[in-house]
Amino acid sequence: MTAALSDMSFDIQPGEVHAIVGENGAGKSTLIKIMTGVHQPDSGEVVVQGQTVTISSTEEAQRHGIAAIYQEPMVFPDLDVAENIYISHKGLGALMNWRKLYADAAGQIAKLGVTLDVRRAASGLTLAEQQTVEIARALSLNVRVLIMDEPTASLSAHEVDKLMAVVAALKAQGVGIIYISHRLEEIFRVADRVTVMRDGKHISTRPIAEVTQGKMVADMVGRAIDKFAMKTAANDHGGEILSVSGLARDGVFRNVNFNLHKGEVLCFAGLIGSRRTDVGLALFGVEPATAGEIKIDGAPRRIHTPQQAMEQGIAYVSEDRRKLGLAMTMPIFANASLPSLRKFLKAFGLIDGDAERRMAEGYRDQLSIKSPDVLIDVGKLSGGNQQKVMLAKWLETRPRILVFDEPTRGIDVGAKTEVHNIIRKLAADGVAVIVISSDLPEVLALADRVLVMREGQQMGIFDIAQASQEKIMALATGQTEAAS
Amino acid sequence: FADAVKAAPGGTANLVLLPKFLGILPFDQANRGAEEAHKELGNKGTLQYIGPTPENSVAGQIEMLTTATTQKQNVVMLSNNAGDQIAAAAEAAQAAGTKVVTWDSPIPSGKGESVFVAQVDFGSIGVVLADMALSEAGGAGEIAILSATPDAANQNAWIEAMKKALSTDAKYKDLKLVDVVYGDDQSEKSYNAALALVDKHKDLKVIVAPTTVGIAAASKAMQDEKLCDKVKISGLGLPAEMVSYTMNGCAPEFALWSFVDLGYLTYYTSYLLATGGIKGEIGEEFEAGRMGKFKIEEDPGRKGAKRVLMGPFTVYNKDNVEAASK
Amino acid sequence: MMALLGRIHPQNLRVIALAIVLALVIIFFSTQIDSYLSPRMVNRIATSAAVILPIAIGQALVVMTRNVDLSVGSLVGIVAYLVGDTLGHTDLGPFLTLLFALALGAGCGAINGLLVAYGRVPSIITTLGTLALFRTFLVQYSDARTITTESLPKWIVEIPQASLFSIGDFEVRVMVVVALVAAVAFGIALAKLRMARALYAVGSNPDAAVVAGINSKRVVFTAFTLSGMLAGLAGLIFLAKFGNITVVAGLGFELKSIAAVVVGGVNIFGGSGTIIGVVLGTVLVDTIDNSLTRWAIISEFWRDALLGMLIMAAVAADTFMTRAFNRLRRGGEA
Amino acid sequence: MSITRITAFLKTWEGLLAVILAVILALNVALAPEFLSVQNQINLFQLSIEKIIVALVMTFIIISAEIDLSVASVMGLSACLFGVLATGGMPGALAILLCLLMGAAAGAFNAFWIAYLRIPSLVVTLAMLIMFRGLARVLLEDRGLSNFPEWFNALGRDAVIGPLPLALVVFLIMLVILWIVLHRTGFGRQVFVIGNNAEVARYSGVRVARIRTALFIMSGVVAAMAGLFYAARLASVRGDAATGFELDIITMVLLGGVSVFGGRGSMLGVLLSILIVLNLRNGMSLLNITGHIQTGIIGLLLIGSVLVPNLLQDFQARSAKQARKA
Ligand SMILES: Nc1ncnc2c1ncn2[C@@H]1O[C@H](COP(=O)(O)OP(=O)(O)OP(=O)(O)O)[C@@H](O)[C@H]1O
Ligand SMILES: Nc1ncnc2c1ncn2[C@@H]1O[C@H](COP(=O)(O)OP(=O)(O)OP(=O)(O)O)[C@@H](O)[C@H]1O
Ligand SMILES: [Mg+2]
Ligand SMILES: [Mg+2]
Repeated sequence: MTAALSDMSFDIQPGEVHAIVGENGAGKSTLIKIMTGVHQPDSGEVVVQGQTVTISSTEEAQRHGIAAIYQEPMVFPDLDVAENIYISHKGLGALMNWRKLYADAAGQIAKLGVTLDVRRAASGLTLAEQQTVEIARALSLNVRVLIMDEPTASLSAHEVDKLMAVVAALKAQGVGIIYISHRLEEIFRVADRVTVMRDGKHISTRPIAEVTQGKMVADMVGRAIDKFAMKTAANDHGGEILSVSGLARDGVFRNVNFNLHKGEVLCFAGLIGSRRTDVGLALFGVEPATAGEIKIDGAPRRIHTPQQAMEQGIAYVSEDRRKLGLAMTMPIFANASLPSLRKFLKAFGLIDGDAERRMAEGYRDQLSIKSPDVLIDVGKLSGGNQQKVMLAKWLETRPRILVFDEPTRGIDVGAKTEVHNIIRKLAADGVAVIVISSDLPEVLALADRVLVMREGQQMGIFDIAQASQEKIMALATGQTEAAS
Repeated sequence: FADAVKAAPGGTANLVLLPKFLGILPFDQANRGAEEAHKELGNKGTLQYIGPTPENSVAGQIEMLTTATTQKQNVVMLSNNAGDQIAAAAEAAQAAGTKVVTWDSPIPSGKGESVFVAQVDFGSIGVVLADMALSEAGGAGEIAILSATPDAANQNAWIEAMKKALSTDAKYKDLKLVDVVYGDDQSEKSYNAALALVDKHKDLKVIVAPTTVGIAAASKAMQDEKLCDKVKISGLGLPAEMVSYTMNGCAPEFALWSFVDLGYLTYYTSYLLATGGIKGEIGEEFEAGRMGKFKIEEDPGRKGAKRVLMGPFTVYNKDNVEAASK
Repeated sequence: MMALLGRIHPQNLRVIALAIVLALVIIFFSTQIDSYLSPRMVNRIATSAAVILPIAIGQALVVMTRNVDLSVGSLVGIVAYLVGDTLGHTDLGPFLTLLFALALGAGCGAINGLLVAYGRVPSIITTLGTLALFRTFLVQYSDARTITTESLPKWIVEIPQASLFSIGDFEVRVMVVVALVAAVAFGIALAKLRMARALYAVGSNPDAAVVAGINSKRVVFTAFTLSGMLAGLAGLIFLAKFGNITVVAGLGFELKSIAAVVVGGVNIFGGSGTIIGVVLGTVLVDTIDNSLTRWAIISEFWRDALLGMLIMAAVAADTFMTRAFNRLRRGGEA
Repeated sequence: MSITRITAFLKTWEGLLAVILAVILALNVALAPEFLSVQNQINLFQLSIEKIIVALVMTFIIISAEIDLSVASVMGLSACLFGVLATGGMPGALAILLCLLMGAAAGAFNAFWIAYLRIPSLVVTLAMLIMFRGLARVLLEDRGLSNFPEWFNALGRDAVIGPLPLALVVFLIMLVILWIVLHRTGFGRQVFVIGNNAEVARYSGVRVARIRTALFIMSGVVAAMAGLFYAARLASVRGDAATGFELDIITMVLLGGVSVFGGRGSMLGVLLSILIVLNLRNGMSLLNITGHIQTGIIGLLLIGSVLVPNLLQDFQARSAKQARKA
């Protein structure tokens, strides 16, 4: 067994934002988990204000003023938002003061510029909303060191702006912040110093002024990578494959209209909670639409279950890999073959294990999933590598229409380029692709056309040639009225 | 009884005493009786007291009888809780040379059973239960039965006998049996069942509980709900458990036999069978130590089955219960 | 209606649904059984529910943490027997006896808690094991002796008849009050104590509880200890109520308490549930049971079949009602 | 197998079970002379045959993160139904068919609430445990039935292949088939995924409700079949047939390393656990260790087999850390 993390040292000053970057599986999250007492280090020490401390539990970390926002949101589905925010607080008295709790929680949420009912049970929250709750929880703790592990992975530009403001405010208060992100432009916005990690080791620590994006990436991957290109004109594409008219689900979204051609990439842009995911779920039959029509190859289709969607050649890559995407305690190969299991069956429903394994190994090499073999449980992979397994699983179904919901959430720059290349290649091969993304550069890099949603409503749909970051944001935030 | 067989001490017989389950007093008393006889006879073989847990009684008894057969034990003394479900195992035991002597509760069909050592005559216990009900009801009124489980073979036989007595003898004509319910030999269920009987039958005068758990629970229920003036309890009970209810009038009369004696007699019967003193045939007579002479006869309740009748039993009331409870 | 529903916490929607189901059951049986709506019937159900209620509350605490306690039946047996045995030699008086029973139960519960929380043995395995082990200990210890009413001090035997006060025919029994006090105490504690929220948190998402700095082990340990303590209370009530205690005392209470808890709307996968729900669940199951035994037109042999059907119907009814309420509520929100 | 692979195996759950089994077998051979006899080996399985047949299916159910508490009641109901039909004059084959259909219907009824209405299986099957047992009671009331057709009783008693009785043959066949189905087929894979995360399965196009339904119907049918084996083996039934078997069955499956939270487990583990429980019980019975001591020892084994490795692991981790510090 190789160590996930070895010989890693770095420090954090009060009022400093120290960014940590590295490829998927570089050991960033592991480092965080050690610092906050979730895992125990085999060797090494943590020094807080000159004192060596042992941190054997999160509780202890909190006592030393260290709190973290983890990469995978950790909320309590049965508790409401306010309780989720204040669950870790100590010394609030033995009795609950519900009124004060709700008021304080509402205050914390407001600071982040989000509207969220603090009395709502967390079970109904979207991933982005859960992330918001996590951030509010950590911020409310009055910590000296705040660790943020990809806090913006599922946020859109608007919420990211708010978060940056909060980070700036904390910095001013003298809080030291460790900031992990794969979105390099954010690093340049907030960080004072940057530490690069690779394969669980410390590579470099430099003041932000001394690094360039190229240098950083080179340190991360050990080679240079092109910045991803902006798309300026739509691809040529084939005939119409999907046409959606008047699609709606009661109380969730309404009147969604678009069509999609072979080889075309259509991006859904919008703020969190704009119900893009729900449109995806309707297309995939998980939460069927209640009105409107879906036509495939010109013929109306009833899509009420995922099986029906899959029969039509539709695949949906979920945004929530933990809850909806992967069986965490099953090996890579079993996850990869799941939707297309039928392909690997021999007589009597027996699984052809060799073929299955070969397929999984193929994807491991093609998508460079960091794992010695495909027998490892996906739960043991780093977040980004899990994302790749999820891609593999749906690519194997050879879909005609592929819906990606936040396909690069938590993926490092190198891998992001790879995923984008895969998407482009799929399109070039004639697959019709829908990408739901909160990452505007990504939208601009991939889309042939962009569909913008706001609060369950389609605000507009237009060609990439007419798109710009400003125009999309204006529609998404409602500063411009619906165009169509 | 002139030619009654006397047991020859010092023989070798491996015996197993298998009660319905372990952990409660009556069966332990039976074991004491068996041990007494074991010592008395100077048996060079062994006496094992084994049994299942209450939750696993049926399957456990079958398993233990089968295991005893494997061990080539000479006799298994069984207080059967499995009804005819144990018959196949008992027949297999007999075929392999392990005799099965039942006591307390027989195998209903008599299959696989060498002989049943009956604590009392099942017919006459029905009469005694009816008599006690008659006197407690003051000659007339509604009575109900609170039994153990619907499957308890001995209870069912007694209830049957009681019903027969009620319908045949004219002196019971004013007694009306209105209900038979089950408390599954659990305090809680019996307690609730007794109260339900009282609520359901407004004119109920007596609850007859032919089970030691049931009678105690029912008495306590009447006492707790201050119903002792209205409804009396009778049936089969242990003096130690019933003394306060008898003294305060909630359960003026109940009956029971000695489990120590039952164990003692069962041991003698089994020892004689194992050592060849008797063959287990109808008409054979034998002497069972301090308890005197007994005879194997046809069981009147079960066609083709044989029994040794112990008898008699004691009816307990204010006069004798205190002494017996010590 | 919708506005009203909107303000009610989802957990309480479940309680309302349950109350409606209970009311329906009562209305139905009142048309079937003479003088059903009487103080006597209330007393009957209350005194019979008083034994199981403390166990059900303890079970609920454990289930909320995503565990289960199958050993409660054996615990009731141990406490009833050992307390009875002790009282046979030395009369401790009511207060000390209560303390003794609670401590004994809590001690046994703590063994479960240690094994589950610190030994990392899944609760179902632990308590399946201790279900057998506690009973084994009792059988070995008791040596087949029975605790008899005779050997007990008078005050304890008379507890079941004791009323705190009575309004006409309607007596408020001490035993019922004790069980209700436990319910109210735990109900308030769960709603008001900050510590209690950790119970829900641990059951709701054990992984998140770890990173949120909750000492999950201590929480689970505490839940089992409290469950043991409440089983101890039930053991004392059991002793007082039945007087004659054999080693089979409390057999089968584990499934009964789980039935009361799940009918009472406690999520079997942890994280949610209320004590008032548990009280209603216990009362509902007991009402159905006690009503069936008094229903003249059904035979003794149909009772269990109907009991199973009615429990299923009750669970289904209140599940659907809760779901419908929740839909209305969300509809109202949008 | 190389040494490293053997040590790797010994570190797994199945490895631990294999060691425990080896120890028990060695003790049995050393201490109980009758242990190795063919008849004892057959009895060992035969006495629990219904439980171990149902345990095979319960493995699937628990791996899919559900539970079926109603199996023992379905067994009982099936046995009673057969009794009523067969003694009522229906041809045996038809009666058997009807019992199996009843099992399928019972499973489908469970599945309806569980798979389609999403009421937790623990709740549903707990209610059904009570209801199906009640229906058995309705059928037989306080009667016991025997006098089944002789060929039927023979099925439960006589050897069909070598010394093996039918039920044991069926068990072995089912073991092989279900082993393959669980670990080698698409169906088995889907069962694991559902147990791991049913939502992931649904989002991957697995027909979750259908598979759950299939599992519960399978459980119902196999439980009904086991009930028939029970009736045949004992040549008799009563309303309490197979009561309480569910906990024994679940114990075997859990000891086999199947996770109560679903998604994890193996047929090898369950088979080893079955062998452990049966041999342990048999060995103790042969040594006359019965009743609560027996269940207590199994309880200890259950806890200890998880606890001891955990403690060792903690100890290792701690001493490794100290070693590094020093
Ligand atoms: N639970 C686990 N068990 C074993 N190995 C693990 C576990 N979690 C992570 N690892 C391994 O530790 C290494 C570091 O993972 P970590 O999650 O820290 O990466 P990361 O830098 O946060 O990556 P990402 O950017 O994808 O989140 C990876 O090789 C991963 O496979
Ligand atoms: N108010 C809500 N109550 C319950 N569930 C919700 C609510 N809002 C969203 N969800 C659920 O969360 C998931 C994602 O929702 P949605 O489509 O609103 O997000 P989105 O537009 O994709 O934005 P993002 O994914 O960035 O948050 C869906 O399954 C949806 O049903
Ligand atoms: Mg990470
Ligand atoms: Mg989304």
